[in-house]
Amino acid sequence: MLFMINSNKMFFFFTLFFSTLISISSNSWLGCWIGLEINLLSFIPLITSPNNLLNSEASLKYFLTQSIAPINFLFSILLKLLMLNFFFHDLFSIMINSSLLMKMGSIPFHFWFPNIMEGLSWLNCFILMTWQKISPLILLSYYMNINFISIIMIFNCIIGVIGSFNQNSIRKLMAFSSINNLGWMMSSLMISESIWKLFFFLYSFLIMIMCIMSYLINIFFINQLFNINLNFFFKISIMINFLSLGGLPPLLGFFSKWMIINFLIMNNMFLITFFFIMSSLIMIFVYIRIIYSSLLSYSFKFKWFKNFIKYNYIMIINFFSLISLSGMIFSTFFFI
Amino acid sequence: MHQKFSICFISFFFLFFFMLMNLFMMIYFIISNLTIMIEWEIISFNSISIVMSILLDWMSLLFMMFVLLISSSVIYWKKSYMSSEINLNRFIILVIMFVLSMILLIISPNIISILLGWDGLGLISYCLVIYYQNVKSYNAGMLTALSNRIGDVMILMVIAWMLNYGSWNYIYYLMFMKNDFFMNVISIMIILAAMTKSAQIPFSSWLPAAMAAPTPVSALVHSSTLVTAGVYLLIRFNLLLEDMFMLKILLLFSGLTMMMAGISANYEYDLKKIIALSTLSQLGLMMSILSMGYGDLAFFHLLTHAMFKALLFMCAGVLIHMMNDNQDIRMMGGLSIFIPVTSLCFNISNMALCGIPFLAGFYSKDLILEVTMMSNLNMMVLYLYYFSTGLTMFYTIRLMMYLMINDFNLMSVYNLYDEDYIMLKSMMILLFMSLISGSMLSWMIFCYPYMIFMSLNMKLMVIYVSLMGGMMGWLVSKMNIYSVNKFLMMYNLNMFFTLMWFMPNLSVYGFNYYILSFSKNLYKNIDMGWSELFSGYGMFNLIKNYSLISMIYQMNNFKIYLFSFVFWMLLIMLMILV
Amino acid sequence: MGNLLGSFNARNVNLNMDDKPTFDPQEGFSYERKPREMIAKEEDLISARIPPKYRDYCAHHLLEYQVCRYKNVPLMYKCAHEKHAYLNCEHQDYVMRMKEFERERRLRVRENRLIGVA
Amino acid sequence: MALSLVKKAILANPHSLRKNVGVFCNAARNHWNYQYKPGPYPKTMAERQAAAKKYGLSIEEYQPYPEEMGYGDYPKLPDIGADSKDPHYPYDLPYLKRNFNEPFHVASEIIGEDRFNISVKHRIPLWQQWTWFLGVMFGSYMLYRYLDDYKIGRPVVAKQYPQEGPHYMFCPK
Repeated sequence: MLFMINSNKMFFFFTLFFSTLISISSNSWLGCWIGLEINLLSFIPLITSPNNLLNSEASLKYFLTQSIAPINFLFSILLKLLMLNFFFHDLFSIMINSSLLMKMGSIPFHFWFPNIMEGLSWLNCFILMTWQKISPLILLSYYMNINFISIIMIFNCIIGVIGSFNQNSIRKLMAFSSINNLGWMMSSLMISESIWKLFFFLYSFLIMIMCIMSYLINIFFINQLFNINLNFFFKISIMINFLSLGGLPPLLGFFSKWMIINFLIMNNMFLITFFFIMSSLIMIFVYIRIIYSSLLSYSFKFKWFKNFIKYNYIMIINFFSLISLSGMIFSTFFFI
Repeated sequence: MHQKFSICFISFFFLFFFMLMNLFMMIYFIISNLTIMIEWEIISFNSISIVMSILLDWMSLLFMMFVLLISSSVIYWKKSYMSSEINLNRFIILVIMFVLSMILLIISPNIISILLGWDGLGLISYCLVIYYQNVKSYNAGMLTALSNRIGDVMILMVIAWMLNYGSWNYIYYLMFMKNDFFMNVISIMIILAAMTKSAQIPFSSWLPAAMAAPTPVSALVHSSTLVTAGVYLLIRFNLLLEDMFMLKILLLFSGLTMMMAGISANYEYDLKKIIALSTLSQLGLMMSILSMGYGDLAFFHLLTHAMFKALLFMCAGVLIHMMNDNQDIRMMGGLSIFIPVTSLCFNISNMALCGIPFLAGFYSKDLILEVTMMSNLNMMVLYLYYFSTGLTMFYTIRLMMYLMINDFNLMSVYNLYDEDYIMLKSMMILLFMSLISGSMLSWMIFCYPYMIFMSLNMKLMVIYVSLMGGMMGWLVSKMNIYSVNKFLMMYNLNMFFTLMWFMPNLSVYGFNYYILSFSKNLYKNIDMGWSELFSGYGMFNLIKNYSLISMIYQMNNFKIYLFSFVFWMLLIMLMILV
Repeated sequence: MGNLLGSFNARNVNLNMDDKPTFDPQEGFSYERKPREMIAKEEDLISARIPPKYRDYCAHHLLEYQVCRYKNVPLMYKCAHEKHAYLNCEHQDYVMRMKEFERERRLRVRENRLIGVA
Repeated sequence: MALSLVKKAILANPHSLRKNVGVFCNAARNHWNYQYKPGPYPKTMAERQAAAKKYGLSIEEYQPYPEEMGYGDYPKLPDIGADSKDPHYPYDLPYLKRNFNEPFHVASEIIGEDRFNISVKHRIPLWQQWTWFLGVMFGSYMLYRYLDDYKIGRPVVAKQYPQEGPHYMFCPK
């Protein structure tokens, strides 16, 4: 955890968090835009590192995309300010929504997202996949074109699944899974913000577990998992958390998805529900491939090479998987 | 094994102590007409409560007392019988678990806890049947387990149906919901479950197959525990079942079971199988008197039968021990000279089985036959009853002639010894019980005695058929090798009777052939065919190809991507402006 | 074997076991019949928890038998006398039912003859 | 190779033998599996002869599976379930009813004694057995239904209870 020592990074973390708070709590679009820009400018120093070329490349790409998105955001809010014509309400909302979709890395402007993820370290990946999505999503909820976003949701799920299907890189895979989950998140946003909060919290919790575990064993590609000789508890933890992320019923990840499915069905959105469920089925297949390689494959293991993990990390990870399992209790009490 | 406090002795002590407790409680309950129901609510939600309940009345206490008495003496007997067994502890634990699940079944008025006991019986009976780990006992165990599984499924479905009433304490609904459609469905399922457990006709093939179990297990299973569970369940449900059409079918089927088992026993040469088939015949008797509405008589016969059947199996075990693990009755003979005490036990239990006066079986069997005669009866059932009574005498006399009178045929060097006092002591307990239990129970449990009034011929009809049966048995035991050729004259008919009306064949090959060939076709055409092409492999390929296409899009130029975004925004702006 | 057939003889007048008599109790008698009387009181039967099935005209013997059983637990055979008395009474009851059956059968035959069916 | 591995392991740490016996077994098994893989499908006569010799069969009884089934040169043995084999023959391995070096049937795991016997021959055909059984059951049921109209009971009327009105004895008052 280098950033705890580096005072620059501490500062930029501070601005990163507060810029999000600025943008989601301001009551004018301009204030939102300011928050987004501060967010961009504080995240770039966090991801650059002088030693790693990939990081620098990623930061440059991030800068380009994330500056174009707020520019268009600014442009469209100004346009809306100038032309107070309710006849074009839909198109304005599409414009604003598009720039926000670009910002959060959703379909159809998601192409930067896996590329940049590929160049980041696991902790930055975690921030990118969770915290950086808060402000665009909240802004989206302020001014949302339901028809447009519904199509985007469905495509998010499909593309997230299809993109992650053939991936070898775990970071890209997680990026696509994040795109998949973005669909769920938008749908929860459509229903109520408290559901979104719960979903987002649980999702970022699961993503955090995955990122921390991959960070601990320093894994970036699936085939690295074949060769690694892991602790039994670690393997079980990977398995439980991946299945939880995929939404296997008794686990925590299913609980959040269940809520959303329940509300979607209550609001008669059957088509969206169908696509969500089908895509999460394939998502589980993708996760099981990772589990399979790490857990069940036997042949290529280095018997003489033992991955050493500090005991307190193991404790933390076991605690995580315990929480993942606690989804059973949550889901028991949810509908009673 | 020869230390003073072996596991057998300790288990014997506790079971016997528990038995005595039950005995005194039973006497108190029966005389003060008392019923105690203990209920503990485990969970309750949405107007459904799952409770663990215990029902203590004289019936459950008496049955428990008999189960415990038999199991305690069988376990004590096992100390000698299984003395060279390496896994004796495992065996004893299995048997005790078996007894415990039977007790759970006996004391529960709740269908869920009945299922616990019922499934426990099924599972542990499987473990006990495959105790001698070879292919034969594996097959027998599988047949036992799967046949009993049908009954388990029926009980499970009863649980599902009883969900409608909000509680699984069936005992409250027997009278109250009698005319409900759901209750009729439930009673049909209960009857089917009881038929599997008590091996009535379509399901009877497992009972002789279960003889692959060690003999003490047979003594326990076929006397008081496993096979009587079905009868006991129907006795508990008797209030509900009165005047049901299904009960008439049960009456016919159990009567046919009685006859089928009696005939097959006459064709059999395996000592244990003869006894198993006689158990089957007696079970048919219990079931049929039960389905005529006399639950207390069925219970009475169940108890007395438990006593002498356990004793019979224990004597058979002693004989098998002495015969160098040989079960063929043609090899045995002249035993009354060599082993008088064991022969005494064997003969007394056999005599009790065919209802020789003043032994245990007489009181129950004679009463059943006379009550049958006194009621308004279908002639077919009357015929089945009396014919089967004759058959009981038939195979009993035949067995006794083979064992006691004929010559000893096994080997020229043999060691028949009657000094195994552990076995003899435990057999003496049951011997005493099979002498007095009929009389004792008939005084004890019939608060309202049955009045029998019939003419001399009717009264003597039992004796007529018994004498005829005994005569036939004596004649058949004289059969020689050339008499067997007579069988070939009606080969198919004889095979029909010998193979228990083809039931073992039909329940194994008769079903499996069709099911397996169907599943082979399914496997070939669906699993390895269309389903593989469309769902497994095909779906994977499809998504993989889509993924490849999406990767091509993914690998585009960054500039083009940014441009396309700007282009999209411009497009929408133009739509606004134009 | 005539006894074995029992109620089979009455099939021609459609009379089976456990049918209820249909004619007037006095029909065919030159004298007035003596009514049967219930000796045991209903309250006693209820307090002794005798099931309704057994509350017939012999219930007073049954009550005595129950009392004896209660006193002699567990040596029930000491109640042989009471049991015998009860069963004798039941026997008399049974004989009476048989007589009623025969009377019913004969009356039916007579009725058929009068209206000329058979 | 496997044997030397095992030997080395035992010498290095005899106490670990019990713990790691699964690993050793697996190593050994993998080795043997590799050796016992069937060869390529025999096309010429000489290849057939070699394959027959390899599996201990004579050339007349040797017959491979069709090539597209992918069993290579593995012989197509007759479909005889273990239950139909002679129980009294002195087999080398009596519990499998198999001799030493005798090739297994391809489906030997599903035609063992504990499974369905594919070559079962009933003395009485199965349909006849069904007919006998069902016929007897149905026949006795019909008889039962028929005799239900001809019940015989004792010649008594219904039991008399005091609450069902006055009952009379057969004597004058």
